Amino acid sequence: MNEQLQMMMDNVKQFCEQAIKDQAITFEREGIPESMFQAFRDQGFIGANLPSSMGGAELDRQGYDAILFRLAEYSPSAAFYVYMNNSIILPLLSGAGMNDLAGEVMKGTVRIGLASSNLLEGTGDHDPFLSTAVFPSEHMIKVENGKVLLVRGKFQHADRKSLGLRGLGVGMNSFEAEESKELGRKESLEKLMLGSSWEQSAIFLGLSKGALDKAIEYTKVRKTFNYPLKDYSPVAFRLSELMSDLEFMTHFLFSEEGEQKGLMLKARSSDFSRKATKHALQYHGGYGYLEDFGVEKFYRDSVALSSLMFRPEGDKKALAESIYGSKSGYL
Amino acid sequence: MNEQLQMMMDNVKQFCEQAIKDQAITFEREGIPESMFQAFRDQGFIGANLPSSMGGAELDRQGYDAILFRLAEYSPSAAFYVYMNNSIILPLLSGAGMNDLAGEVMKGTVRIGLASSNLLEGTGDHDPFLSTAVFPSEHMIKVENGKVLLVRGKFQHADRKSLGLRGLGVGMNSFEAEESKELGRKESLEKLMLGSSWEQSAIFLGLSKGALDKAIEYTKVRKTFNYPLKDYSPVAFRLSELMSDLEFMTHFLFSEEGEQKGLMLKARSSDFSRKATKHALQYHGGYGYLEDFGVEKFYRDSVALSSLMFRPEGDKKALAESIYGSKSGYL
Amino acid sequence: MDFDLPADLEEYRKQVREFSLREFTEETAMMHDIKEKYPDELRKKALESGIIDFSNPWKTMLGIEEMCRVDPGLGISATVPYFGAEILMLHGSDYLREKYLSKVATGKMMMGLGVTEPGGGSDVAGLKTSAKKSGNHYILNGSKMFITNGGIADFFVTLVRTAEPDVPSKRHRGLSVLVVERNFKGFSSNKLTGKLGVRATNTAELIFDNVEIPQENLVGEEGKGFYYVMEFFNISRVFVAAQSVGIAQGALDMVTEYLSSQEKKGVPVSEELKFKLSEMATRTEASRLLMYKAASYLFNYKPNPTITSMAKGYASETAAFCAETAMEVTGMTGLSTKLERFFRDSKIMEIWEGTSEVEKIVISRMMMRGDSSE
Amino acid sequence: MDFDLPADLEEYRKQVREFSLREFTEETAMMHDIKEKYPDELRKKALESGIIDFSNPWKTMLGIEEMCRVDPGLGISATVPYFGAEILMLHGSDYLREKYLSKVATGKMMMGLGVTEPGGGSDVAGLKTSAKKSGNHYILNGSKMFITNGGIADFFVTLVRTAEPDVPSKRHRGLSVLVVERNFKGFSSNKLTGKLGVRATNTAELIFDNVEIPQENLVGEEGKGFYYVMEFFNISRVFVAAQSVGIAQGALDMVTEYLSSQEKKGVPVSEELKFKLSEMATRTEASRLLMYKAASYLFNYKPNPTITSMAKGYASETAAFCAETAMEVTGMTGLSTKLERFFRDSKIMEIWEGTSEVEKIVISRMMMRGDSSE
Repeated sequence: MNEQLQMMMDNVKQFCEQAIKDQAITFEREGIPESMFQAFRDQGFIGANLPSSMGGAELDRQGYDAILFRLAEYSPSAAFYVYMNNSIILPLLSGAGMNDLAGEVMKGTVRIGLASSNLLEGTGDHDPFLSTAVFPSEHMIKVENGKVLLVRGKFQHADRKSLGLRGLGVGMNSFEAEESKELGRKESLEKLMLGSSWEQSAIFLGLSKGALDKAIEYTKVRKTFNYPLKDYSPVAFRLSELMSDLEFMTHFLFSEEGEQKGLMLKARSSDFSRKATKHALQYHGGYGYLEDFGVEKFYRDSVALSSLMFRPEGDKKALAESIYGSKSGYL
Repeated sequence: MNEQLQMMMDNVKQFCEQAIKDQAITFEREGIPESMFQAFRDQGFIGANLPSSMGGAELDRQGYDAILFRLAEYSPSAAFYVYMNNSIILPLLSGAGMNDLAGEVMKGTVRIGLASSNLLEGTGDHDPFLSTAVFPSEHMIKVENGKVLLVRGKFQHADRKSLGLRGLGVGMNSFEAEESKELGRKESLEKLMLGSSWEQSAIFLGLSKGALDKAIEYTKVRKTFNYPLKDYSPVAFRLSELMSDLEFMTHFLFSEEGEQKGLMLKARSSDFSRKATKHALQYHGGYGYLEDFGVEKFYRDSVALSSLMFRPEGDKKALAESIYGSKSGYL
Repeated sequence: MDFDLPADLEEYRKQVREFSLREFTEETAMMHDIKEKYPDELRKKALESGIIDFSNPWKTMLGIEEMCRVDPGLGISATVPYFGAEILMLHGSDYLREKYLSKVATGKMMMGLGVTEPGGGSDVAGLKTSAKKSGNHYILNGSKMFITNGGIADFFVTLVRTAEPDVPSKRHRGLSVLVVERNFKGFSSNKLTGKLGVRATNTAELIFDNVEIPQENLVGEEGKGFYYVMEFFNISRVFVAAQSVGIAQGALDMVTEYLSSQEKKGVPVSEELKFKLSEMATRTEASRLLMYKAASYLFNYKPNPTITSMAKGYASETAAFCAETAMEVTGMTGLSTKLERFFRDSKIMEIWEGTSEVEKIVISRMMMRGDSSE
Repeated sequence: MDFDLPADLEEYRKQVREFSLREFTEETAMMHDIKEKYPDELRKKALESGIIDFSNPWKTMLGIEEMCRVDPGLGISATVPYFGAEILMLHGSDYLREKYLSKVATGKMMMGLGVTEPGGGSDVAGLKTSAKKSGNHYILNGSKMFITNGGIADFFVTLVRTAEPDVPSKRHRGLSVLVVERNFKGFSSNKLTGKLGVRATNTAELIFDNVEIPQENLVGEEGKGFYYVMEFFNISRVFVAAQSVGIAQGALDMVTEYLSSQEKKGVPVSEELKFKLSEMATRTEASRLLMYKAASYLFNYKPNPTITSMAKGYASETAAFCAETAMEVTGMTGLSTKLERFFRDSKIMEIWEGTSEVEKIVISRMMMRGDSSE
C-alpha cells in the first residue's frame, strides 16, 4: 500500500472512530441519521470517485475503495450507502443528463432509494419489494420492463426489520409512485453493478475485517475454563487462518487491477465474508447473538450483501468464462 | 510482478517445458536422474539464493521463489531438491565452515540426503527412518540428541514407494553410518526451516498451479453426457474459485515480504494445496487415479510436503502468536 | 435394525405438521419476530389441542422437529415451557414434583432453567451465584444470563454454589440445584432484546438479591447439582438436535420448492444449485439419523453421551449450514421471504445447550477413553 | 426404531475383525501394495474360512467394512470376486446361474463387471462397445476401461450395445448384458499399473476384437441392459459405502490410538487435534447410519435410490476426509506408517461406482421429483 493510500485509510479510520463507532448500534436500530449523510458529503465520500465536472474528487479506484473498506469495518450500511450513490445512482443520473438532480444528491438535499429486488437476478417485480428506504426520500430507482426508472412518490416503510443493511431501512417497503422518468436500459445499470466488482469486494472485505477484529479483541478478554479463549488452539488457529486469507485478499484489493481479477476477488470475498462473520459471531458465544455486541450485524449484512450485490450464478459463470476463455459453467 | 521477475518466470518455464515436462513421470517412477541434477546446477538453480562468496547467484527472495514455484508446477520433487540444497544443506555446511564440501555440493559431485523424519516434530529417531535418498549419495544430514549431524555411510533404499517426493527416493531408507560430524545445534536447522516460509509457500503454490492447470485443460476436452466437463457449473465454478485463491496467494508471494506474512502464506498455501490437488484429481475421474496422467503426484506430494515442511501445531501457534501479539493457541 | 418410526408416532408427526402449518402462519411468525413477543396463545393452544405431550419423550422430540420446521421461533416457544423439567422429574422430592412440575404439565405454570451466568457460557462449574444456608433457608445472591423463559416463567430450576469445593481444582463440587420462584422477594429479571433470531422466545437475565429459598426447594442432594445438570444436558441436547433438524428440514423444504418451481416456470436450474440441494438433503438426513440413534439410547435409559454430543453438534452445524446455503441458493427470494428468519434463527443452535466446541470436547474425551458411539 | 444389529451379525462382525487382524498383516498389505499384486491366497482363505458369505447381504456389507478397516486394498480384493453377481442372480437364466454364478460362490471362478469404457466414466449410456447378432451368436467389438478383476476374472458381465436407440436422445435404449469369458477368442486384457491406491486389487482394460458370444450368454432380455446395470449400482453402492466406512473407521482407529498414546507419553494433545478427532468420529458415525438405513431398505427389497446415493456419496467423501485429516493430525508418523496407504486408497471411493457428482445428481433429481429418503 503506497503512502497516499495509507494516509487515506488513516483519515477515514479516524472519521469512523470519532463519528461512527459509538453510533453504529443506533444506525442498526433506527437507521443512519440525516446528519451522518451530511457528514459523508463533508468528508468527500459522496462523489469520491466521480469526475470534478460532476463535483467529484476524482480519487483513483484504490482510494475510493479505501473509503468503502473502512466504512464497512464500522457500518456496512454506511459503506453501501456511499457505494450506491457513487457507483450506481450518480452515474445513472449523469448518464441520463440529469445533472441538476445529481447535484442535489451530491449536496445531500435529495436522497434516492434503490429497489434492490429486481436490479439483478431478482424475480420480484411486485410491490412491495425489497428496497433501500433512505428517509426522508421521495425518489426511488427501479427496473421495469427492461428500463431503469426514476420514480417519484411516497415510501411506506416496512414494519419488518430486514436481514441486512438496517441502517438504510432495507426491507419490503412499499412505494406509491406519482411520476417516473426513464434513466436508460436495464443493461446500463447492470454494467454499473458488474463494473464495480472491486468496490463490492472492498465492502465484503471491510466488513469481514470489522467482524474479525472484534473476535480477536473479544477472545483476548473472554475467559472460559480459566483461560482466555485465545489460548485455545481451535479458536486461535481458526481466527489466524481467517486473518491470513483476509490479508491476501486485502493486499490484492489494493495492488491489483483488471476486470477478471476484480471478478475473482468479488466471488471469493463474498464467500469469505460469510465464513469470517460466522466464526466471529460463534466466538462471541451467546453475546454474539445480541445486537448490543455489534458483531451479529456483520453476519447478517454479509449474507444480505451477498444476495444484493453478488449473482451466485451469473457472476460465477462470468468468472469461469474469463478463466476458460470460452463458454462454460452454464449447465 | 516486475519485468525482471517475469523474465525469470519465463526462463524457468522454458527450461521445465523442455527438460522436465515429458520426463516428470519417469522422475516419479525411477527417481530424478543424475543428469537432471547437473542441469539444475547449469541453470543456476543450485545456489540461486546464496552469496557470490559461496558461488551463489545472489537472487533476491522473489527471484529464488520463482524458480521453486515453476519447478513445483512440473515436479514437486525437483523443487524440493533445489530447496533442500539451497535453503538447508548449503547454509548448514557453510555455517559449519565446511566450504569445500559445500563447493562439491554446488558442483553436484557430492549429494547429501536429509533425514526428514526427525527434523521437525517427527518422533522417529529410529532406523530405518523417513529420508530422502538421492542416489548415488553417501551423505546424510540427520538430527541426534539435539545436534545436527552430517553422517557418511551407506544407504539401503527402501522397497516401499513413499507417499510423496518419489523423485527423491523419500522413504523408510536405512543408512549405515561410518563416520559423523556435528554441523551445529538442532536450533540452527529449525531456524533455517522456519526462515524459509516463503520458499515453502512457493512450492505449495507451484504444485497447486500444476494440478489446477491440468484440471482446466482436462475439463476442456473430456466430455460426459455429451458436454465437456467445463460446461457443468459445479466443475467450472469450483475450479474458478481455486484459481482465484491461487491468484491471490501467488500475487502475495511475489509482492509482499516479512516473517509474519510468510508464515501466513505458508499456513494457508499448505492447506490450499491439499484442497486444490484433491479437486484436480477428482475432475480427472478414474484417469486421475493413474500415475500416467500426472495429476495424482500433486495430490500425494501436497500431503507429504505438508507433513515434511509444515508443523501443524508449531507453525499455526507461531502464526497465532504473531497475530495476537502474545502467547496463544497452546491449549 | 429398523429405521421406521412406529405407526402411532408417524401419525403423531403428521398431526403436529398439520397443527404447525395451520397455526404458525407467516403473519403470526413475522409479528412475533418483529415484536420479540412470546406467543403465549400458541403455547396454550398447543397444550389444549393435545399436541404437546411431555410424557412421551419421542413425541416431545418429534413435536419439536415438526414445529421448528415450520417456524423455529414459534416452535421453540411452544415447546419450551417445560424446559428443565427432567431435573425435577428425576431428582425432585414428591413435594416439589407436586407443587411445581404437575402444574407445568397442565399448563398452569411455566418453568425455566437457570444455569448460565454472565461471562460464564459453557463453563458451568465456574458459576458464582451463591446460596448460603441460614436456618431452614438458603440466601441466594448472584445472577443468571441468557435464561430462556427468564421473563415469563413462574419458577426456575437453578444451579448455585452451596459450598466451596473441597479441592480447589474440582470446581464442580459444592454445587446444588434450587427451585427459585419468580415471586420470591429479591428476585428480578431483565428481558434481553435485540436478539439475532428466535425472537419469539423469551430470554432474560435473572438477578438474585438476597432471595430467601425455603430448604425444601433444594432438588435432590446438596453438592450434586453439577451432575444433575450434566445429566439434564445429555437429555436436552437431543431436543436441541430436534430443533436443528427441524430448521434444516424447513430450509430444505423451501429450497426444494423454490428450485422445483423455477423448473416448472422453465427457468433452467444449474447443476451447482442442484448439488447444493443434495448436500443439504444428505446432511439433514444424517443429522436426523444421529438424533434418532441418540434418542433410542436415551429414551431407553441407557444414555450415550458420545452419540448425544454427535447428534447435537452435527445437527446444529447442519441447521446453520442449510439455512445459509438456502440463502445463497435463493438470493433475493430468500432475502424477502421467511427464509431470512430461518437463517437468523439457526445460528443459536451452535451456541446454546453446549456450543459446538463443547460437543467436540465431549466426543474426543469419550473416544480417547475408549468409549464409542455404540 | 432400533439401532442394534442382531446378535448373530454382531458375532459375525467380530469374526471378520479377528480374521482381518490375523491375516492382513502389515507385511502382507505392504507387499501387495508395492507389487500391485492381487492376494489370491487371501481370497481363498477368506472363502474357505467361511468368513465370506455372499448369500447374506448384511454379512457381505459388514464383512467389507471390517476388512477395509484393517486394510482397504486387501479387504476389497478379498470381497470383490463376486462383483457384478447380483445381475446374474436377478436376471440370468438357470443355465447362466448354474454355469457361472455357482462357481463363483464356491471360489472356483472369479467374475467381473464390464461397464465403464475409455473416456466414458459415469456416462454409462454413451458406451460404444457393440454386439451384432450373427446367427446364434453376438459378435463383440470394443473395449472396457478400469475393470476391477479385469486381468484375473474368468468371465465378465458386460454391458454392450445390441441396437441403436429408437429415439436418438434415449441413448440408454438398445443396451444389453452379455457374459463374456476370458478364454473366448478375441478377448484380451491389459493390466493397468501405477494406481494411486487399492493397488492389491486388479484393474485392467478389456479389449474385444470380434469376440463370438453364444446367444445363451445374453442376460435377461435384449435392450434392458441399462436398467439391469442401474439396478445393480443401487445395490453395489451400498457396498462401496461399506468400503468407505471401513476406511474412515480405520483412519479413525489410528488417530485415536495415536493421540491416546501421545497423552500416555505425557505429550500434551491440543484441542485442535481433539476437535479433528471428534469431526472424524461424527462423520464416520453418520456415514455408517446412512449405510445401515440404505441397507435396511435395500435388503428388504424396497430399495430407495435417494438414501443409497446419500450413503455412497457421504461415506466416500468421509473416507477421503478422514484419511486426509489423519495424515494432517499425525504428520511424520502418518507419512511413515500404513496411514499413508489408507490415504492413497481412500480417494477412489469418490470416483468408482458413480462419482460423488453422480450421487448428487441422483439425490437432487429424486428430491425435486418429490421423493425423499423415507
